[in-house]
Amino acid sequence: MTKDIREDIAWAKINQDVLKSLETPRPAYWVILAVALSVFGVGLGCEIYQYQMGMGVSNLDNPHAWALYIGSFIFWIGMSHSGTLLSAILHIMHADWRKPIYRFAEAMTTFSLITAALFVAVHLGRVWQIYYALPYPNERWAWPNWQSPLLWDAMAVFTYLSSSMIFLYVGMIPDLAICRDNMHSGWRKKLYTLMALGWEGTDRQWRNFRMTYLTVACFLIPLAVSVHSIVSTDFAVSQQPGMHVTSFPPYFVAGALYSGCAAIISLFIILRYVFRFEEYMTLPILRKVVRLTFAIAMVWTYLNCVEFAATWYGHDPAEKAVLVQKAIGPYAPFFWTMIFCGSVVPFAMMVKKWQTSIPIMFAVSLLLNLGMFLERWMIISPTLSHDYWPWQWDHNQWPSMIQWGIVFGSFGFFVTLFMVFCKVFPSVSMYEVKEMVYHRSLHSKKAESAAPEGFVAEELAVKGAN
Amino acid sequence: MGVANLLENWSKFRHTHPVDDHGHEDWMAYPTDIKWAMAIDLDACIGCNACSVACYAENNLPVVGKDKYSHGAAMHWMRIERYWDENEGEGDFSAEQGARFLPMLCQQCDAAPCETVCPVGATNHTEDGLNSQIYNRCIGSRYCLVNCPYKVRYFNWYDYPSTKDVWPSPMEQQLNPDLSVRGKGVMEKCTFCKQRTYTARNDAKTQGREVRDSDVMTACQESCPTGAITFGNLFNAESQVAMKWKAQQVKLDTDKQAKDENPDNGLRGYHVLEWLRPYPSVMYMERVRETEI
Amino acid sequence: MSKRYLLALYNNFEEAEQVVRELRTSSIQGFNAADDMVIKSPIEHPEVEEFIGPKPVKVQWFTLFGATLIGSLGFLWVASTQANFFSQMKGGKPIVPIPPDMVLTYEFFILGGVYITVLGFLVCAGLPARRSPLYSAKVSEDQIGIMVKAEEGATTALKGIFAKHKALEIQEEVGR
Amino acid sequence: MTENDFNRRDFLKVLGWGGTAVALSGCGNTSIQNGKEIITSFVTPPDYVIPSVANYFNTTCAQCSAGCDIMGRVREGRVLKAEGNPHSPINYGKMCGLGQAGVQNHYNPDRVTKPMLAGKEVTWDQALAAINDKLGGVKGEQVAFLTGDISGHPRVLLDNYLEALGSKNHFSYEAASPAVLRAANKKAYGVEMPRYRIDKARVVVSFGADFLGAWITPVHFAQMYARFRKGTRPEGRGVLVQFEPKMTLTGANADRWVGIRPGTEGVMALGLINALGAYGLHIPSDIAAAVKEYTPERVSLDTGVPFEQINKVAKILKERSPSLILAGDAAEGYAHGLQNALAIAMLNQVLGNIGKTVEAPASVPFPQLAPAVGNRASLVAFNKGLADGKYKVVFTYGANPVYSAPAALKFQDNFRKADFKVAFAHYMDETAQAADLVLPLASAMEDWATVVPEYTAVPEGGNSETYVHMSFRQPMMEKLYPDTRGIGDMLLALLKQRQPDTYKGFDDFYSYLHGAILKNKVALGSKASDDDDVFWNATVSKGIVPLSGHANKVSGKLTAADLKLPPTTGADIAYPLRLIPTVSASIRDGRNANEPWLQESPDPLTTVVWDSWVEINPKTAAKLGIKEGDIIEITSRSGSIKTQAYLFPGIHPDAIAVPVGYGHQGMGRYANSIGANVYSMLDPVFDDKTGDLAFNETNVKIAQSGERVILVKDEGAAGGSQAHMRIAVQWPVDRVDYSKEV
Repeated sequence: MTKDIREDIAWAKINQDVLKSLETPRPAYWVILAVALSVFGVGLGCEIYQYQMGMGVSNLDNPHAWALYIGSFIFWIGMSHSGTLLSAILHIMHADWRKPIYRFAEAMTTFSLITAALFVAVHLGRVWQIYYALPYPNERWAWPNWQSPLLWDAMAVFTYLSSSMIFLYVGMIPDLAICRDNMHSGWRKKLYTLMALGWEGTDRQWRNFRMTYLTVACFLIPLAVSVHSIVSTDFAVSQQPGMHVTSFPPYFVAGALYSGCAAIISLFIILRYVFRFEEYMTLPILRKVVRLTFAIAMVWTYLNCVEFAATWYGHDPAEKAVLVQKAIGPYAPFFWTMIFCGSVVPFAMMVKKWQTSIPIMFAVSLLLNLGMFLERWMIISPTLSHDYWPWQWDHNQWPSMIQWGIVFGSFGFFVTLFMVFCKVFPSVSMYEVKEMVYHRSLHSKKAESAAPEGFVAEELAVKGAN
Repeated sequence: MGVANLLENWSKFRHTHPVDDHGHEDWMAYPTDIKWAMAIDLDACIGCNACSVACYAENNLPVVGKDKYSHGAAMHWMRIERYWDENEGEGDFSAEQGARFLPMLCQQCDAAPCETVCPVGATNHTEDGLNSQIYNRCIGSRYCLVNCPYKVRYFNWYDYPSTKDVWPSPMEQQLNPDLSVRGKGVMEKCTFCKQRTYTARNDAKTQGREVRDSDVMTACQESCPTGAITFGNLFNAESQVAMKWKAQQVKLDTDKQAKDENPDNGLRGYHVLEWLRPYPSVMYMERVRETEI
Repeated sequence: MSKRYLLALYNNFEEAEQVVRELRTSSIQGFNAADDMVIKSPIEHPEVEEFIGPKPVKVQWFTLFGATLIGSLGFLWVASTQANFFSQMKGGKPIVPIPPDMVLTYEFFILGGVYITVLGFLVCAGLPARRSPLYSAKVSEDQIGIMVKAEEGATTALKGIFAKHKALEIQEEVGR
Repeated sequence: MTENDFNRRDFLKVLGWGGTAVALSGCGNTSIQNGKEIITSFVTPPDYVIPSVANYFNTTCAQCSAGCDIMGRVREGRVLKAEGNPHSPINYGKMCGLGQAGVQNHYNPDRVTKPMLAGKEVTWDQALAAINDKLGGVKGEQVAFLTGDISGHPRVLLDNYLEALGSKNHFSYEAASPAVLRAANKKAYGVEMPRYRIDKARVVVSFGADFLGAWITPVHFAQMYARFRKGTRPEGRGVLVQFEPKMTLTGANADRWVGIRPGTEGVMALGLINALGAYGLHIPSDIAAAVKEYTPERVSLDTGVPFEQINKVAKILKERSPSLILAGDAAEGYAHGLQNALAIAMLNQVLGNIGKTVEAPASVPFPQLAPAVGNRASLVAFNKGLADGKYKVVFTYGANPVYSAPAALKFQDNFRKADFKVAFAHYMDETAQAADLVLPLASAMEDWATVVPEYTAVPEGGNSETYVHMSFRQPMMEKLYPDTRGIGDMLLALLKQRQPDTYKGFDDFYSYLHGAILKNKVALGSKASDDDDVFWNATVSKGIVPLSGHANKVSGKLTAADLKLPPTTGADIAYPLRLIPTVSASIRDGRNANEPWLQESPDPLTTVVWDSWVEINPKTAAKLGIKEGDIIEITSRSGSIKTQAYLFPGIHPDAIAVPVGYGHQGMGRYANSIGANVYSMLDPVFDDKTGDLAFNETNVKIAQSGERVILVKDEGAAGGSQAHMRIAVQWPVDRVDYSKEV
């Protein structure tokens, strides 16, 4: 038999295992979903109240015109980036270990972008007029102001969101075909049939599919980079000390990938458990993601140092004042927590034993994301509390429970969407896992002995573990 | 059509006005050559707050009350800032030479940081050189406030018209019908009393003459007990403000004034935060103190 | 005269490859290997293109077209809207500022690229489409399918070749 | 019109022209008829009312006693804003924040709108009947009338009413007034309120006179100050030196603010005289002898001012003449306040400023119209009368004694002793609450009146010998509340109860005023032949009626004998700090506390809003471990209050300052229990000579209550720091080339 590959997973079994995830997850799934929904409910309540009363109830004020809303906006956009990293960049690099996990990473991209877009609305003082920001032709010849970084944001986020949605969908078509073939009746059958577009896996379809997937991937990489550098211009283009920083675009992109990878680790662990994906989301893959995350963490740390050093030696008193403010002012606790979570905690990922330890990595990934959330906040509030105009300095501002509520709600919103997606669509790419095992079997057939020893050892160890 | 318009006027649209000290000659949007500007003599300002109260009366500013004031929701378009002489060491102030008062209002910058960042173009440059704020267009992203180095833009954090004790009957009868009362979620700021300047401009236009100083006063200027505030058309060489700017050799579009070039030339005109190059339309004249005493 | 469809399922690509090679070399009356043969596989398998013979891919032309067109249109649109509302000018800034427009043009460029590429994919891959009568769910699972279209007379010969290579199963159906 | 000489004079008194030769013109009563026509509300508006176009009507500001001439901006029958009247010699078209807030006094939601008898709403007839009935049972001297500053025809009617009742008990009470200064001026210059020509002076040395903030007529003085500061005037830029324990707005604008130990202003003045002598200024020998002991060393010991500073001031006074020396609240608020003021006045005398920068004002030709200026001594007298049960029926108008009387005077209890208390009230303030009958006042923007300011300013080209003027107050719009009445109307109604025949001709105060003005139009600058209506309309629309007053003389009348100062006392051990109640430019004595614009406009120096505060010198605070926002309990021998601490560099370490005017109970939604009432804790110490309540004679001790709040103020976290940026820049005068300025 030619299917006797070392990874002795029969293709049919792959189908069964993954399709199972659409049927009966562990009870934990329902718990998570319930919690997420209730958290989202809280956020929704807060938002409705704020809508009624005005932005004041969020404790924003003059000069603290921005705070957690913009911070969360950036945070969620940032989280989206690693999906692209895994699906696009690693795809082009032919890193085949990405295949079992890129699907949910991409879903994460899409949903975190949607969550981010939500904050644009939450943040506006007159959200009911939000359509003024759309370039629709009108009698007054009034168009949005294309010079505003906020509009660049909107454009970039829209492009990114739609593109990655398309990318997610296109990459999912063959799997949708599989679902279609294995579902027997009901609305899902209809849904899959519709979405599979009559995919048959003919050579013609596969040919064009490969080219399309590659092209879109190539577009997504510069797009992802542009998106977060554009988001960084919200601050870099402004005039305020502590925001007007040249190194922001790369800094933001690094931060984005960072928080994204951290999020992937968390979700990886959750999905692995609730959908019993132990055999696909294997620990060696986790290890690879962890190593990647660590590398990015170091890049981020480096860029942080660059920013601080530039400020310090730049001798712009106002900039310096803001930096000092961050370090010893009222925001110091958060600033140092951010440094700790962002630059110290990652070293836990250097310990080989811990790299594959589910609980430790889960904790670490959550800490990393906490750090990244604080980072976004620390870009906004310290500056606004201590900008150019001493008369308006305000060190007593603190987000109200309403503001916090909406921020927490956004997490509920994201998790809800994500969990529903994973239940309705295959969160592991079946056809690509098949490719993976197929190519590995070919590879190991060609050079029985040439298989990397370490890899074998790991794989065995994993088998033992499972 | 847009593209034709664009091609034919490409160079014209890269206009230098209003950064320039003169109106743009081929700028058709200029009925008259008007550039509103102000000069504030800090040596005359006694910090009495009359201008601020006059602004409340003229521009329908809401009184937000203690609690909201403590949350930075004060709406004073015109605020008096009080600074002390500083000795060495943080917060060690000296009152020997009194306090320094600075009336702070929207500087109507000609290269305004707030204008470029508004996503919907709710704040723009008017043809008479003001930094306008279109309440109807504003969606409340508050980017302009974040980017304003003077923090002179004020956001309606609440719906003041419907808030208790802001305009309880019959106080609403005092509201000035010449301008709107802003609702929640809108950014607002000093307009150099647009309702007054526009009337003056139109009157002058109908009479086919230039705007004169006698035509218009801002509310703050009108009330100022020491006449520390001068306001008028910078392009009209006879106007008080133009003469003051000229006397102080203050330029609109520089980040360094004559008095900085040469400290001994006896001048005292400057712009606040001019090194950020927002090119403010308000000239301040330094406070003077006796050396003999 | 009516055509007939045959679908043979195989366990793996090796067997399928041999069948294809034989079919291509064999000169069966009423069967043209170049046009009348379709390989169906559960995974993307580049080698297929080698043994099935040259078939061009045209998606990238859509990409080029879409990216450049939408990109330039995007710029013109932005620039002309700006030129149109000089009533909303920004102090100290040109009415049509190049740097911001470049940022937007860049985004338009990518937007057009992605959208039109996917459009191209649907066009080139002939999707969405009704599935062919001889579709087998096995293909989406783990088997390789070879579907041929031939004259009445050629079917027996084709079946022979399929069987020779131990086809797991051969389906036949009258074409429309 | 009768020819009987007595009746004639009598009639003149009724109209307010008593005590002077008046050329009576025509028979006035026809014009009264006109009056009625004019004030009937229009079905079709007059042709000058164009929708969306504002009309401006001249009137007089009623927010304080300075009597600034203002214009009301009226649109569609509503007054929207107050602007200054450009033709006014007082305010030259300018206004202060307090004046601007007048419209909020008018549109205030907390106004009294109906007569209230014992807390129940009654009609006017019932109310007047009640008064009549109460008055029936009492003798004239058992009736007393407490008012604030009052002048013009309302005062005429008031005096006539009291005379009709046979009462001499008119007490004019102002919680914050320069009463001691008036006495001192009378003694030193021969006039109570001379004209201070700040604009003419080259140096102004002010002993706590807050002439830019709350002193006498601030807007006028601000105008003078602006001229005084102009480097372009021939005398060059004036120099302002301020001696005061707590920095006032004026002190904040001084070239040199000298924090002097409370109560030692007189010592400083004598020390300056002594020092001036040392600089070679001619000082009469007796005076020189009297001040000999005040050597710079001793003075600096007593006042805590370094003697180099004293010499510097003396030097500049010697070199730059004319100068002007002012004595303000801070100097006069002591038991020896008068001596202080006299010592300071002596400085003007020896510097020869009298007649140069201290000018003689003309006095009002019609004494009945002259302002009855308020002081605190009258409150004391009124209180004593109440305590002795002398007054059975009392009226209060324009004063709020229940609120502003120190608790030590037990005024509230004494006030209760009167059987029937009538309050002419705008708000339900403390006094109105304590009254039996509350009569709702029309606002100053709904009412007719004439006003004669105490401080007579002369316009350019006016004859400074004789110029006096009377200002008109006319309604800007229909009454907001039909049941409110102007003070004139009320007094007229009361007079009609007493002397129906004399006043039957006057339907209301308007017709009275109209008739009175027309009766005397020649004296008011018109020709007898002029048409009455033309004259009347012209006069009212001008708003300012120049009168040719009686010239006065000023001269230095002080002798060495007047320069007696008590020895400076050491610190009080039990109560180590000196409490200085400050009168802020906006809230003033508290009568305007219910105008939200004033509550929300930050105090110029501390920028605190919507609350009272206590200013503490950072050194003192450091000693006691007090931080900003600590709730401080301030205790005097007569009471205690709690309020928030503000560390203030502009105050003497031995002193703390709390603004008056806060801590109302009632009055209205914006004033009610905002801050603490510092009046209540003042010690009952009085000026030895004038008997005026000494404001600054209260010693206190302070302690943290343990509570801590975040101060609600405009100032940011940086305090007064500019964070090393060039924001509010200061420049030495010798670096400024005024020849270049316009």
